[in-house]
Amino acid sequence: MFRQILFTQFRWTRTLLLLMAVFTFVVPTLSWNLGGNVFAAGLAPIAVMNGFSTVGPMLVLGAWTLGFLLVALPWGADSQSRHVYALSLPIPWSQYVAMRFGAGAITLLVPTLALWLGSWLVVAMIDMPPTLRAYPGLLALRFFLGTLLAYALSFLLQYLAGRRAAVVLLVLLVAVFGLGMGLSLANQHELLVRITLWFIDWPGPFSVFASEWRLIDV
Amino acid sequence: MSDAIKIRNLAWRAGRDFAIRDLAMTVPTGAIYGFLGPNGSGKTTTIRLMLGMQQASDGSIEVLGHSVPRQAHKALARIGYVPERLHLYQGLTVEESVRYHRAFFPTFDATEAERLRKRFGLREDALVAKLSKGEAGKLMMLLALSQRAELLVLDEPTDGLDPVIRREVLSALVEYVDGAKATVFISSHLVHEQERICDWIGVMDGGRLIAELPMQEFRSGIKRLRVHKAPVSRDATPFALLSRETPTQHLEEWVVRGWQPEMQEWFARVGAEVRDVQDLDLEESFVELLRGSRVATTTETR
Amino acid sequence: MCESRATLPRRVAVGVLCIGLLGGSSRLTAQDSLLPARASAAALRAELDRAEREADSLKERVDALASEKEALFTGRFEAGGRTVRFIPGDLTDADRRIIEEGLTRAEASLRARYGDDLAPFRDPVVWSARSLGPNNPRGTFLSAHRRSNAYWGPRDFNMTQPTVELVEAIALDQAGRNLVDRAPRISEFTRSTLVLNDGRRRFARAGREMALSYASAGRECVAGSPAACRAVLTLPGADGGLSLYFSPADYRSVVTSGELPPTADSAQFAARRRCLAGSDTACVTAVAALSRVPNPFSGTLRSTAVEVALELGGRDAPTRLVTTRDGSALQILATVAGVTEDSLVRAWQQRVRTAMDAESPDAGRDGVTVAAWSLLILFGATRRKP
Amino acid sequence: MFDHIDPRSPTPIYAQIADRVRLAVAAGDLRAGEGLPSVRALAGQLRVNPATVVQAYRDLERDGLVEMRQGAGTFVADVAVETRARERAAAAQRFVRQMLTEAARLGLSPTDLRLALERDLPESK
Repeated sequence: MFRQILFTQFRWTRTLLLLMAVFTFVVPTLSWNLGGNVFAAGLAPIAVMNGFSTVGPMLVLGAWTLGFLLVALPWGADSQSRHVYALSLPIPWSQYVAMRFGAGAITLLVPTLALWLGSWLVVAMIDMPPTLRAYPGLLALRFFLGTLLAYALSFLLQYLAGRRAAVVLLVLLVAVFGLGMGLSLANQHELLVRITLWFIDWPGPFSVFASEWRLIDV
Repeated sequence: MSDAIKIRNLAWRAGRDFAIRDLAMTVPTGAIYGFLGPNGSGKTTTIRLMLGMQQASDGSIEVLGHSVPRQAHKALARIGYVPERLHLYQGLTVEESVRYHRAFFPTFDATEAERLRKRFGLREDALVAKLSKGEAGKLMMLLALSQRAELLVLDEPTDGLDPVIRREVLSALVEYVDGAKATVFISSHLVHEQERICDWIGVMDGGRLIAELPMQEFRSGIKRLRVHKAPVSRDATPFALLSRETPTQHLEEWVVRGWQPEMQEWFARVGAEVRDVQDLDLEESFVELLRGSRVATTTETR
Repeated sequence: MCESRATLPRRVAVGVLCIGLLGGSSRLTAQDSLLPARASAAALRAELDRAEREADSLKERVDALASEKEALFTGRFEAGGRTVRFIPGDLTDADRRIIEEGLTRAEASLRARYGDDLAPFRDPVVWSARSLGPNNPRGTFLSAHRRSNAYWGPRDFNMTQPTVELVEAIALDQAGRNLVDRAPRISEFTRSTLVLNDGRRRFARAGREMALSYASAGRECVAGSPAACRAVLTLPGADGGLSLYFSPADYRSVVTSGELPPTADSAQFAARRRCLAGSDTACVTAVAALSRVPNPFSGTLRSTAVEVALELGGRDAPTRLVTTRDGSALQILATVAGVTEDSLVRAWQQRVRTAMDAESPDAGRDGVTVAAWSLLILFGATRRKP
Repeated sequence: MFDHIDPRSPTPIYAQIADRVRLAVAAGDLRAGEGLPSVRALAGQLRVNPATVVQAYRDLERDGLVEMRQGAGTFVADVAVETRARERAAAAQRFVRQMLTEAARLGLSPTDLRLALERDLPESK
């Protein structure tokens, strides 16, 4: 049963997954290119690290895009028949939703693995000083967790509110979040800032995004 | 358990214009139940409520002994459902659709599915999105029949299909019913479709079940009478008068329900004479029944 | 009066006054010993009276100024033995309790490390708190402090007791800043930065800075060379630290980050180009032509050494930090710590490396958090049928 | 044989099926021992409720025209010549009655009918 759910999930999102996998594979390489100093100092860890601070946010953006589309595509397939098929299956609705959720979460592994491979490749090309360590696995895990969270959130919005409301709510959330970030950077004391802080401070839901996504660390 | 479906006091409302009120329905096990009603009378909604896909505001529904919607998934495991519009995933092929469906229904019979697929002439690798309307209908029927379900719920299964495909689909259905001794609940606004197969008839109009009776009774009980010197009053008739028209000056045409030959005497008592008693076919009966119910409703509300 | 604890303006005023009075009386003693004539004694008395009157009026003026300035601070109270002011603040009792607790903790933390010696450097603690109004009826702190003090992000902050930590952190920061401001050599060494709070993270950051540095001294220091660490903790001389921090292998990076003088000739530009293109010999020429080599290490990095020195030095360390004026920064710090320069460098190196090991990133907590949130969200998503 | 089953006719479908069989037996088209189509096959072919076919077969069995053998199917019984003749007469009678009812509705008198019949019957030519 779950295998079939997984199969359909994969069928509906395979193009997206492929594109995302290419993206996440390329990102670590980009970090090495964008790092500057490449020609001067060879492939120095500092170059990768600097580059990563530029491309790191791309990973977060990718996580959100992937998370949202990974819900929207299967939801679209199901809502084509106004969920008649899903509702006529002989399993409780909660079980169906949980299986759909689980299937989506599993497909997240595809871009995660690509990121891991890409990171690993870049790390293998770096001349690492003995005092520093590379964390390709940990970075991939962070990406997975971040994407999972973005996925879970758009999943909630979509399944609770339907398609149009989900888009509206997501935009609203991002707006509030972005505004809060902007205000907090501008040192304004406002309620929005506090809300934003609640979201990104542990154990707030977005704390995984607030921690540092680094390929190289002490 | 002698009733496959038992609905009591069902109530449901959508907006201001449409509501189902106080609906009671009984579908005996083993029956082929024709669920008639014009478009928009609430047939599909009733079916969705019956399968737990929507939540009634009041009343009780029991399907195959399971209370719906609480145990709807248990009932659904034993129900083959064909909705009025294609509900399958467009991006899958016929074969993938069968495999997907099979994974959920414990009693699914893969060999039967393969047999029906060949019989219906469906290609394994055809995309569902590319199927013609008739092929899509056949595929849905194939899935429902291969489930080996105890109850088939078919919502307008042949609506919009060409006669050849309709024949194929209905034949397969009839053969299945004889083999599996299943109960069939089949909704349609195409009356003569139901006429051949059904042994029970429920008629729905404006969110209400206006009649529910065995087919035989339905057909023999509704007659058109030509009445000479018809009485003005229509009170205290031993039958239900559905409509009354005056095509010529001396003759009136009455459509009555629950007619028995002995009732001629009533006319004699009031000084009238029944010149002719005509049988009506199902479609005419159905039309007269709707007309009668609508007249009754408007007089009620007046 | 001169020992009384008071708030900043008052302390400044009182301090000025005390110095003035003490100076006056010492002059008096000197003149007494000369046994002057009566007339000159009367003149002296008159002069003294006048000085006293001047001092009184000065005192009044200073007091007036102080109270005028204090009137600007609407919130003010004693906490942890110290006066805390708010600009301009409406404080609830709940806040006061939190602040008191925070200050008590900060106090305890300082006292444990430096005894009472840091006391003169703690004040003033001035807070900018907001009048909170109906949107914030509990009157809790808004987060301005956290941002302005770079307490941003969950890895920095334990949110279980945010306000207490906030108070603690800021009280300690302020003490560090006050302290280093009074020692010019050290201030130059750390570029005025000294944070006495949340040590481990900054030591780890210092380690990361060195490990990723293009200066070989930094890389070798974290890799274990005490000599390299000593170089890192030394402010460079006239050559911008070229011989101190860098090995010839680093020259290409130095050329990239350094600037050629406006007067550079075409040969120097050509050397630079060839260096960047990969010629090592050209790099030596290009480096020699540079007008300025930026210091590859930050003041924040070096400030961690001050912390180590203060900790090693114990009770009198803050006083020694302010009073020792001679020698290089490293020599001053060794004096503060009461150990040799080499042991100080070694101790610092040890601290950095320990912190680096402890600070390796860990996604365990994130994993648990995300899993918990996802499950909660999933539960919510199953609540409604479409 | 079962070509013109008309679900819209006032005559119930089972009666129509039974009539067809009766007529075929009476005419000798179905001989003793010959099998009738299975209930399932016939229901599928006509797209009627299997119960309807069963009822038709039951009626025929009651009249002694067929035998239903458990598990094997339904077979034409060994019918005496008189029975066949009687069936034919009965079928003719039913047909005429139906015609008369229709005629009455159209306002045709028995005389009109007789004239029309004589004109079309081959012997009268």
